[in-house]
Amino acid sequence: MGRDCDHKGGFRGDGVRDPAFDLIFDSQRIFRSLLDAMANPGRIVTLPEIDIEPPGANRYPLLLLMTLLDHEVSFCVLGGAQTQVTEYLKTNTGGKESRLENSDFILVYGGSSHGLIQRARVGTLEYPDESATVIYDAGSIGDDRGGVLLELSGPGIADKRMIGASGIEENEIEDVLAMQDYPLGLDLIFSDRAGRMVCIPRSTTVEVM
Amino acid sequence: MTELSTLAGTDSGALKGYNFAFLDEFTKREIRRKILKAVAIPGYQVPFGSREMPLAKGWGTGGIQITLSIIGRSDVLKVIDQGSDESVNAVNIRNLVSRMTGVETTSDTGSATIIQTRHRIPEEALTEDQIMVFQVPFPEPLRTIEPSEQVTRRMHAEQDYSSMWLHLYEDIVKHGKITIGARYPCLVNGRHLMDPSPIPRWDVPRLHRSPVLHLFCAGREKRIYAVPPHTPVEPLEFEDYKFETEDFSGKVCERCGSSDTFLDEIIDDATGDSRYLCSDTSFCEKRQRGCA
Amino acid sequence: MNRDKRFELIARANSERICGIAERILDDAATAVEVVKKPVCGMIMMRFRDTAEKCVFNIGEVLVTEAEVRIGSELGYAMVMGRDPEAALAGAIIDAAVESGHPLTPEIIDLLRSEEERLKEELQKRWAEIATTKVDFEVMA
Amino acid sequence: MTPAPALEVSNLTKIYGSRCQDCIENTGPDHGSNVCPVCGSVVACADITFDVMPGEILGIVGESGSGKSTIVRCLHFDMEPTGGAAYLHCSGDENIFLLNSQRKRAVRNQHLGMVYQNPRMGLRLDVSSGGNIAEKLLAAGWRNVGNIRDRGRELLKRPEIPLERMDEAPRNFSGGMQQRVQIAKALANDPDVLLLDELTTGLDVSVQARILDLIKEIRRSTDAAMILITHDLGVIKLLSERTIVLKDGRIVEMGLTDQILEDPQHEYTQLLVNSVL
Amino acid sequence: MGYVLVKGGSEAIKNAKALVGSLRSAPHIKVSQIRGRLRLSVDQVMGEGGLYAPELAALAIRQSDGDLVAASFLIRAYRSTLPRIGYSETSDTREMFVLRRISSAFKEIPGGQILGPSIDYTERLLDFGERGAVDDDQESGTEKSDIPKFKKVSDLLRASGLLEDVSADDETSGDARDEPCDITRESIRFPAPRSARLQTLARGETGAMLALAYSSLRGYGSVHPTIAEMRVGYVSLRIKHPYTGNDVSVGDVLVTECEGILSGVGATEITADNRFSLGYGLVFGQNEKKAISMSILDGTMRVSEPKTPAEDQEFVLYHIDGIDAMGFVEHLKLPHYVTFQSSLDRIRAVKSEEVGEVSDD
Repeated sequence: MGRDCDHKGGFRGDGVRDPAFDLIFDSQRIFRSLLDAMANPGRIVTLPEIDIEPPGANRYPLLLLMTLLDHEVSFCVLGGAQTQVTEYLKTNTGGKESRLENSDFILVYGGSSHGLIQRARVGTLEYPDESATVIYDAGSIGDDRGGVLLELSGPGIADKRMIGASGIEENEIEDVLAMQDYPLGLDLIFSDRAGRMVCIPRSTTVEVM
Repeated sequence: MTELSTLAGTDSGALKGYNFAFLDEFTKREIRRKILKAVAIPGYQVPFGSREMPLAKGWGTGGIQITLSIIGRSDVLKVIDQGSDESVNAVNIRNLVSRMTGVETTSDTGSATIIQTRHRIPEEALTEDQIMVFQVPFPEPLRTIEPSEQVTRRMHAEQDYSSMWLHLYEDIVKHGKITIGARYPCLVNGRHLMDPSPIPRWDVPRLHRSPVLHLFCAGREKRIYAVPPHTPVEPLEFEDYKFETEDFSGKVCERCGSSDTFLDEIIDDATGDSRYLCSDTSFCEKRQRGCA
Repeated sequence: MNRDKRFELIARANSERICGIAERILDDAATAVEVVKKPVCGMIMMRFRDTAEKCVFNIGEVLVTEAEVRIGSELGYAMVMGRDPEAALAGAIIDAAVESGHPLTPEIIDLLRSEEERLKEELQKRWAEIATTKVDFEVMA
Repeated sequence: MTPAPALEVSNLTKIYGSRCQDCIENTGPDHGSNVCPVCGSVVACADITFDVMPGEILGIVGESGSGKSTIVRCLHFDMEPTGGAAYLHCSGDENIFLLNSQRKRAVRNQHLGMVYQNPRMGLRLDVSSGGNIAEKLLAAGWRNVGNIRDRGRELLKRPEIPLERMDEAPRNFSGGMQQRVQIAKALANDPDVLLLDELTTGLDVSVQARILDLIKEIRRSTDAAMILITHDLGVIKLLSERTIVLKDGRIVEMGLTDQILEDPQHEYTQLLVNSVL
Repeated sequence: MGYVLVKGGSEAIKNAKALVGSLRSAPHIKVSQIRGRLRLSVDQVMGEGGLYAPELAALAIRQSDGDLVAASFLIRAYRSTLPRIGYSETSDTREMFVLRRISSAFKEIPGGQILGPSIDYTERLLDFGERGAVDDDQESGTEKSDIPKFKKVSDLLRASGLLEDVSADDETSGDARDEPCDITRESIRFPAPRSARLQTLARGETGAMLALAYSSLRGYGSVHPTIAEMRVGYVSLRIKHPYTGNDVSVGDVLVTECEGILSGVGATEITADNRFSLGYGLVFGQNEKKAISMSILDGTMRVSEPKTPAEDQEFVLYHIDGIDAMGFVEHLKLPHYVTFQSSLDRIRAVKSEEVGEVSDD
């Protein structure tokens, strides 16, 4: 993970941020939703309503990234309005755009990376945390029409949980599952158009139904 | 007062003011990202860039960084040390968080959303809406048998815990028992060996498949780790030499009369005899009032 | 005097003198000063290159205060070492004033020039003292 | 149908240093050196290919610096080879050199046993003898102290370690006795492959004899494939069916031990055999 | 009555703090007096606190009643509340305004040996005379003269081929990564990159570093450097101007630099190509013993197979931070009733059983 050393814009303040997003309190609320979802894989958590105005994109995955990114981490966007979304995130977070294989966060539109996800970082046995977190722009969570139906078990789940997500392709899930080699692997977040979100960390055992 | 000083904000105390929850927003972000990774890999110690806090290292600088990074205005905070809300360390930390955030504090376990603790888990059953934050002096369970960080990191990477098992075996050979007091090593999610922080053995089984999210942080050693809800946490034990909790059989709390809680042993000034009182003071008071 | 030189002199100048002249600009009803960035006390991580292996490393941070203002369409910026919000703000005001052609400009330039002279003399005097501790081995032998 | 080899090694190579493309070509017995004249790298061993059958003892003989220890150290994952592959019959058809470190450790714990020349390498001298054996068993998942101690006694009895000294640390033992504890430890998990690196070097002749008898006994009673590294042709003659002769990091001769000793083909082997006889 | 004491914590804390005040038996000292008369204490606190701010360091020394580690800790904690505005341009000690500069390797060095402000060469007798603030007996150097820049002894040695030659882009030297580590932002990893080692040493505790460096000199190690050059002086803090994009100077920072020629026997002997190598020390303020100790520890930690404490990177870097060490040692004063109870339980359990051979049936 590199750091910001060429202070573009000199020693002055940050760029112009989306005014709807409160750096302190919105970040905190969204983080807590995310923590709840990550600690309870498969639990559907609803994000707070914050009226940011990203260019032509579902705002919820971007809210997550605005909470997680800063100049110390890197990200990349696959599919969708790639260029505008990337610019929006750079201005609003200071996060660095980087190649997929170096990215800490990956945002995937269209429910599939078409195999590209296999190049994402899964960490090392010494440092398994140095792996990517992948956010999928999902159609609707709790609904598996045209999407996937998954059975989850493992830490954070008392017994088993079923979760459906439309707009996510089964091939994509198969690709990700092929990469999971605990403790190495990817941590997934599905974020839908209605502000619902579900997390599937690598510790979760997933069965595609 | 000059116009310059007004504009500079020197008279308004702007420079003296602290950010909500003390830490700057970038620090919180880093810690939050590390917390999420810790949750995704239960029991694995995530390195982070610990900051200096206005508390001496060793006095809960790790726990407080977690608490300040996750806390929001609607949270209700409880802080305990040795089970007590009124211990000097607990008072100090509670005051600091309260001054820096204005959040409500409580000694009632049931109404807290975040519980920061040193050395104990409250006796009262916790619920899935609560988060436990542990102050950790030594995050590395293998440190007692191996001083080098490079080596212990490799041992975790390879799940090479035979030297810890050997340590227990030798203990049994020498003493007829496993003699580890607090900091009892546990295997989390069947993969990573974890130091549950210096909670007594009494509290170790209560981590196993608990409905609560447990976050652990060592400030001086710069490590964050987690036990999500419903996660297997198994103390190392043999089929024929089982893990044992502290034995309080035949002892009861002098105040509330309970015989199923962890007890503090107190030497009586006058007689020199041992007396016993609940370590969890808030729970003890509830029992006395007949509420628990 | 270019902007870089001006920045450096403002940073090192006697802060009372800088503040004095900045107050006069603020008092001037014809000049509107807009604070773009309130004085912020912060740190700059200082970097050196070691001479053994030429490795760049962070030695530690230096406490500084910076501020930014606007006069008309011109921005002004200043940074001073230490915790001195008034000096930083005053410096930014002076910087913007010169840039926007404020009537006090000649006076500001004069002030900075005289500060430059003073600083130089102080340094030379200091060096003259230090030079007396130079060891002349030839003489000693 | 002949049984499958317990271990197959192909083209095992280990080079120390910066390496250049001519390293292998410019070293070896024909050049009388394992140091590359171009880049100064040391070719500890190159193109080592062999297999071992279950229950067989394969000897590897050569002078010091010929690369023989490098081979077993690579097989035991004590060092990383520069190239080549090794397949363990019991652990599937994956090249064990390419496994991640977690899997390598599992293979080592379950399928391999190693006896080093110096007991300090293979034993924890301050942990009891029983504990040393327990460590191997614990690594393989044993979780019953009673069973572990039973197994420990059984293993220590074989090399005639007095059982009353089971809970004593090997630091107090003689060199020969330490070596016998090390052998007991290496056998703890019934390894499929047992690696023996100069296990009698530096011991008194009488002590040596006892240890060699022990190895013979192990061959009779187990099905482990053994690789015996030594510079001593006498040991080879006594124990191994087949032998590899190594010089400057290369195999110069490989065959049945009797044949090699009676009718050495390679010049170097002839020298070796004649100097002993 | 431990129980009651714990309940009464808040009140006792207040009184304990008040009592400290009552032990301060002399009138209040001004921060400017501390800054002006205890300048070496101020320098030490800035170095160990990791923040160059003389005014705040002086304030911290006063607040901590002269406990320098406690003062450094106040500085570190304050530091956590400040935003990081950015990184400076890379400074070079060749540009230093020199106050003091000596070499123990050569009698004559180009530019000369300059003793500067130092009591190194005077007798250590307690002075009961309550001398005045400034000694005025010095010739007042009114003559103006141009301020020289001094060539580095190490550059001269390097030019004559006596020193390891490392180029900045050589991957085997220094950091392979272009961006130096920042240990205040990420936790250190081992083997630690050079930039992380130097940063940790630069903010290390003077006494701890002194002890470890001494251990290596004395016999637990073999590094015995010769000081090629030690200089004390001011170096500009330079940043990129936000509008012009040029390097500009904000002010001057006092530092002490030490370059030690590592010519001991053993691990840090003459390099393969028959040259010397350098151990490097650079610290905030005038703190010569720390700069020298740093150069020694920089040398000792290069050993690939450490045999002594000073050669072991983990040992050195994990144990020289004064604030970490103080915090952890002092935390022993906190209650440990629960953990101690847990240990008591075990020892009683062991005692109550017949200790002997494990039951083997």
